[in-house]
Amino acid sequence: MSDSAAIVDRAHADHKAHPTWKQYKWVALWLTVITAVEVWVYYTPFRESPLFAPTLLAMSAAKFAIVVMFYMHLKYDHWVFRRLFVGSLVAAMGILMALLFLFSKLKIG
Amino acid sequence: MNRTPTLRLGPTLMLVGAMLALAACSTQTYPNSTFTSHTDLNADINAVWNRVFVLGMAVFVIVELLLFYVIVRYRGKPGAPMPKQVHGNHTIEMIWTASPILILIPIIVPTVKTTFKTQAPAAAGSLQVEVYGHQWWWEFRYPELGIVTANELYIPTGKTVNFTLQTRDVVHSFWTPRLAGKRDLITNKVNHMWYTPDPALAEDVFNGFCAEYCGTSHANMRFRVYTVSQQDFDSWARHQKTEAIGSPALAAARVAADSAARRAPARASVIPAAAPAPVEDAGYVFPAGKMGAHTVPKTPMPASVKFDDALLAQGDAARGRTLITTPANLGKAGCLTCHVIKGEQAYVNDDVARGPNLTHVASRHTIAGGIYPLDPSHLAHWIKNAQVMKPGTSMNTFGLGEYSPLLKGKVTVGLTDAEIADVVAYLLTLK
Amino acid sequence: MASSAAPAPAFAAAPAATGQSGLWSWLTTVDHKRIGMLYLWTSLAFLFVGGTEAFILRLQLAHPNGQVVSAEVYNQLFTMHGTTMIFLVVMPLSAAFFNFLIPLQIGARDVAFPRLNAFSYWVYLFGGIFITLPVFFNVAPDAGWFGYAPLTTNQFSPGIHIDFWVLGLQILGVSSLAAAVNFITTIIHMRAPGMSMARMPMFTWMSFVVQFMLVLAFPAITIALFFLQFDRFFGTQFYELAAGADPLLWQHLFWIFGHPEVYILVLPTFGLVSEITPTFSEKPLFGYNVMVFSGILIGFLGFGVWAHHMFAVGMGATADTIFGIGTMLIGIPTGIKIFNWIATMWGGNLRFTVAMKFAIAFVALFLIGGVSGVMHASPPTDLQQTDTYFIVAHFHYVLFGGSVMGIMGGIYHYFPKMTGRFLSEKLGNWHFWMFFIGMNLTFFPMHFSGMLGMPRRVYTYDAGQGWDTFNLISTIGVVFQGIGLFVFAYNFLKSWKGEKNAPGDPWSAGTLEWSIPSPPPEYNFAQLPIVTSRYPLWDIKHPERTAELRHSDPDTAVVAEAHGVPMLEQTETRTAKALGIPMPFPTIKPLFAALFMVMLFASLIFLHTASLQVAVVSMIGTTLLFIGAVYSWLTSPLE
Amino acid sequence: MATAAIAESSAAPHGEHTHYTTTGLENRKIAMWTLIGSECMIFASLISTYLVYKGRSKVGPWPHDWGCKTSAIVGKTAAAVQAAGCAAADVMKPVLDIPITSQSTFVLLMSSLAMVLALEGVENHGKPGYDRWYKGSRFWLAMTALMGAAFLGYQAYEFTSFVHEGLTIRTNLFGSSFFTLTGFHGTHVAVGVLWLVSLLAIDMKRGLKGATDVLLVDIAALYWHFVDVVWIAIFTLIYLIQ
Repeated sequence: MSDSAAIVDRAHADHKAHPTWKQYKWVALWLTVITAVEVWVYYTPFRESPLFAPTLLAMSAAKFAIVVMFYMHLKYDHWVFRRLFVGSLVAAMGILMALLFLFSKLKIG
Repeated sequence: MNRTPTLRLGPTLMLVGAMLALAACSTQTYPNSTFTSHTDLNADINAVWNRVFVLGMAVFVIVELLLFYVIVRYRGKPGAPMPKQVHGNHTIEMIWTASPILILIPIIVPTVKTTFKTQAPAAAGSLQVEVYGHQWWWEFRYPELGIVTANELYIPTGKTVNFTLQTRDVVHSFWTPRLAGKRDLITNKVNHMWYTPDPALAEDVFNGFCAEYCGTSHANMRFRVYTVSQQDFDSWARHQKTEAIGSPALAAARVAADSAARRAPARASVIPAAAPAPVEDAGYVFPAGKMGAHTVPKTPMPASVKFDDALLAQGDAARGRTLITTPANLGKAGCLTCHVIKGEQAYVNDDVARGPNLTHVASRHTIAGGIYPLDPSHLAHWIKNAQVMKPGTSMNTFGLGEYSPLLKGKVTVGLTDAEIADVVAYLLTLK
Repeated sequence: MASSAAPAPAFAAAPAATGQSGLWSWLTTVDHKRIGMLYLWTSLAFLFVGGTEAFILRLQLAHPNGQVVSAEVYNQLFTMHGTTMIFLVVMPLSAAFFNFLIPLQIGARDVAFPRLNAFSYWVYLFGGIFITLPVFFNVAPDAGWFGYAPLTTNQFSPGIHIDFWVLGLQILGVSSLAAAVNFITTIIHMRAPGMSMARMPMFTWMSFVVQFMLVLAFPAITIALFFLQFDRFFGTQFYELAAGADPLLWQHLFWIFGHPEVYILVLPTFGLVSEITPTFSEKPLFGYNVMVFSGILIGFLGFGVWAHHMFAVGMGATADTIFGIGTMLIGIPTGIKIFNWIATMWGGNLRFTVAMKFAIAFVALFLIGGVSGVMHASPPTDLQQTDTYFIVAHFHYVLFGGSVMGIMGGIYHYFPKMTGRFLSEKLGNWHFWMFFIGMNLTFFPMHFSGMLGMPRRVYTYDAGQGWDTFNLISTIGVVFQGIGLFVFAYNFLKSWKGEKNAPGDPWSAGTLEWSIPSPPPEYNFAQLPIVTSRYPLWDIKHPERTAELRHSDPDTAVVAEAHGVPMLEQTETRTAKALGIPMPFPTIKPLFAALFMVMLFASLIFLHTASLQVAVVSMIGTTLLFIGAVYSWLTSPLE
Repeated sequence: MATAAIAESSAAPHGEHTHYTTTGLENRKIAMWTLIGSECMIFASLISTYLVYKGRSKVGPWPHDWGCKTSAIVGKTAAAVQAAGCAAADVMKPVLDIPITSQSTFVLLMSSLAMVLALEGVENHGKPGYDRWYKGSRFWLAMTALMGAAFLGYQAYEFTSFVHEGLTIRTNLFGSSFFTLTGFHGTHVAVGVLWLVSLLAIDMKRGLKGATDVLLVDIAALYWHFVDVVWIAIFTLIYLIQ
């Protein structure tokens, strides 16, 4: 059947340009550097610091976000995908935090 | 399809009638009612309940009436013009979005207060009681008093009791409807609950239940709570602490004496002697005459377990004791491999015992997780084939030639009926 | 077995809605309407299984110290009653409507993945048979529908009872998850021109929310079951008492699934009732936006309140309070919905068809469940209510008074659309009143027996506890329900073969599914409709009814320009082939893939009944078969 | 489910555009993202379990601490354990091997780079500059699969050495939750490798090109990257943070 080219075109217009080769390589470099820092920190006295875990979590979250945004194109792709993923991720993190709190692995305040 | 029968009132009236019936209820008719204030905890719970109930009923009545009004008022008439097409009304929608909050706040405030109040640590100086759940019976310990007992709990009125709740196997829930809400016994976890029984409760008895499904005989995991005066409690506790029998030598003498005066009515059954801790009398026991009808078990005995009660008259306690304490007999009468009788040879301690501590079993009113009364006949049936008397129980079938569901076959090494009568006679001396 | 055998003859006998007939056409169908019908038949068959289980339970409890069944049998029956009603009856009844209605309501020709859809159904059917069969051999699961660890471990549940439960739920989870992914894609992606989110019918909206709940809630139980499966078959320690395991882990993971599950069961019914009440009030749904929003809010809050099932486990006052308040807040969106349904009827011209009666009864009864729900949202009062018959009363008001009554309304409402035939209103009235009286007789007294101290899940209780009368009334109520069920079955079977006299729009409704013939042709819409408002059919037939709504928006304009045709009431009944509409080929492959997958799961049981070798050989064999079936499915053309 | 969703896909060249769609997106891509959302919950449940059970095992070996085979002694160093009364022969070392796992983490991260380059190769098939072997999809698909296989090799090595040190899935709560979590992830990697190999096979046979094939690789890529980000979380939460 004759299809609504207009709508399809509009949808495609929502796609921004994909990242390029160059960007992909920069992303890979960043991932490597962050991982290296993570492992390095593990072998320093900083490991005993109360800030160790938060720092590592922040680095891990950064890597997570970079891969999702650039390699999975979420930054560039249709909003439907963004919503599907971010919504689920928020729910999953919420459940994880709640469980840690309920089992006293995480204290409020 | 355009018929317009009116909705009938019948069911609604019926429900109202049922509610009125409940309003007229008494503890006599409803002996496990949760609507009581016998303890501070239940009084607190009921204060919240009353608030929730009144508001809930208000919502219920108003909305159902509204619905009913709409049904009657706007029932269709053939040929009626098309109703006004209303798609919504922001003001009205805002009102009924906001109004539930007004109903919830008066519920939330007492809820939060009571939740924190009732879960605060118990006051110092409370009576400590440890509750252990087992499939399917209850173990009660008084660590400060050195008492281990089962299925029947004594607590003094007017004194705060602090329960420490644990389980030896699966999840159970400790519930005495008339005294308090429930608290689960969670594997590898220690829970707490405390309350203070009203002083007016002296010499009363309450039914308790396991409220968390825990396997085959979940329904058969019951218990009794006796609320007694402090004085009676002390008397009871003093006796429960003792070995029922004293030293083995003394015990033999005592059992012999007991056998002679078998099944005499309750009396000073312990022979005064130079036991490590001399005992003057049997101590206080909740009087059988005061057991309300609802607390005396009426579970019918399975027809397949047959025992001639006449044999019980010939039971000999001394023989019974010899039977179960002779190591060579452990195969056919291995009571002590699962039960502790303080003063007798121990094969297990209370921490690993699979059955209740029997030191003062004869001072109890029920057996088998509170589903049968403690009397010679029930005891004999129970020993003969507990597997049939209580589905799934870990207590073996001991009657020779009986079919044991556990073994999936007949018992070939077991007790004859006469021997069972002897064991019963012995157990009944354990006041 | 009744459940699987019952539908077959009827399939063969009934002239199929899409012009094909014969058993083979049903086994190979990928048509969403026929799959919906398969779901309907199968879940109604399971309803009889679950109902029979309930009847035996009530016979046992009619009198104190009942002797009808043994403790072991009773425990199997109550476990299977819950499991059956939740996973094999109410969820698939909803799925029947998802399948049948969603594409019709959004103006699509099929779901996004027609063959995956068939796969979901067959997995459900085989999984349902797998978990139900043991009932007949006295080896059914017996640890309750939420199987609290460590009762379910090998230590406390030796034998294969629990194996069936663990594996059966995993299988059914696969079915639900596959279906949910399918419907999410369908709803996001396959709406007709002009069918914006803000114009979707309420049933589709509520279904949309439900699919997300399925996708996010099922993983928790999948993992919890996975641990149990490993414990039972491979000796891991997740729930082992001796290893220091914390059984609250199971409870939390289970209820992270279990509470959203309650809304998964009831939200589709909210949708159905929101379709029925406007139609028979001759008014549009009151407060559409708020209804959508409150549905989403219920779904969202539904994920944050699971621990209210666990107030007695000793989580501490802070957690109790948080979950208690959260639970009460769910009352707000639920209350909004109830008020909006009443407002929809307000000022209307109510036609009391059987469907409408069920819908009204739904509102009245669900309210009772809602009010008692708030009563145990408060942790202190819940300590007296949890695990008693009060809770049993509560959730039956929600799930029977709510879900089942609403779904029954849906069946009466949509039967003409599904089959082209009407269900008898006369028999329907009998059905309705038997259900209404019966369910109140059964479940209302349970409020009392619970508050008067009766714990749930007991196979027996002693005389003189003050519960005798209430229990007897409850049992009598079941007799009424049973009569109602048989009247319904008779009505259903008779009407299935009755006179084909239903027009496309028998009730003067406003949504798309009524704009096509009854039953719809295989391609649904000969011409894709262009949607101009929430009630496209009224736009055509009664423009005055939708005058208030916004009709123009960029979407409509663009689409109208591209297509140049308005939405029409369609009467086309020629075949897809004649019209040149590409339709997916029928295929047996999803059925085989489902069968082999279920057999793969079932092979694990050999670990407990046969030997390791047998299990491994069987698993490898079924895995190869499964891969073969999927490969063959993958490489065959869709249409 | 992943398989079933793709199932619809390989029916391939029947031209999606004969069907009307609301968004102009691809069914299979929406399904994949939905599935990834579901997987988030799966791994959240698994990781929660690991963290909840952390430190609750009754016997060793432990993830980060030294232990003793004959008693419940735990210590930060071997010396501490011995000082607490454990015979030297019974000392158990911490099982987690950070250097090895850092390497496997790096390999998996780089496989994601290879994956995007493979997708880029398919998208630009036949365009100038993309005809060279090191810019084509075959090379990068092969690299991705190879790195995935290498990761699995590392994991096999890790599991074997744990078993040698006395930690199996049945030993303690740590063993159960660790092996299940990482094993579950490893299974995802294995499925991914098989998927990539089958794409590679198609590529070798007829060449991956055109919109349909881009989609095919795109979906596989989404899955692969997701498996990668899950490992990013696991590496930090399980291996690095104590």
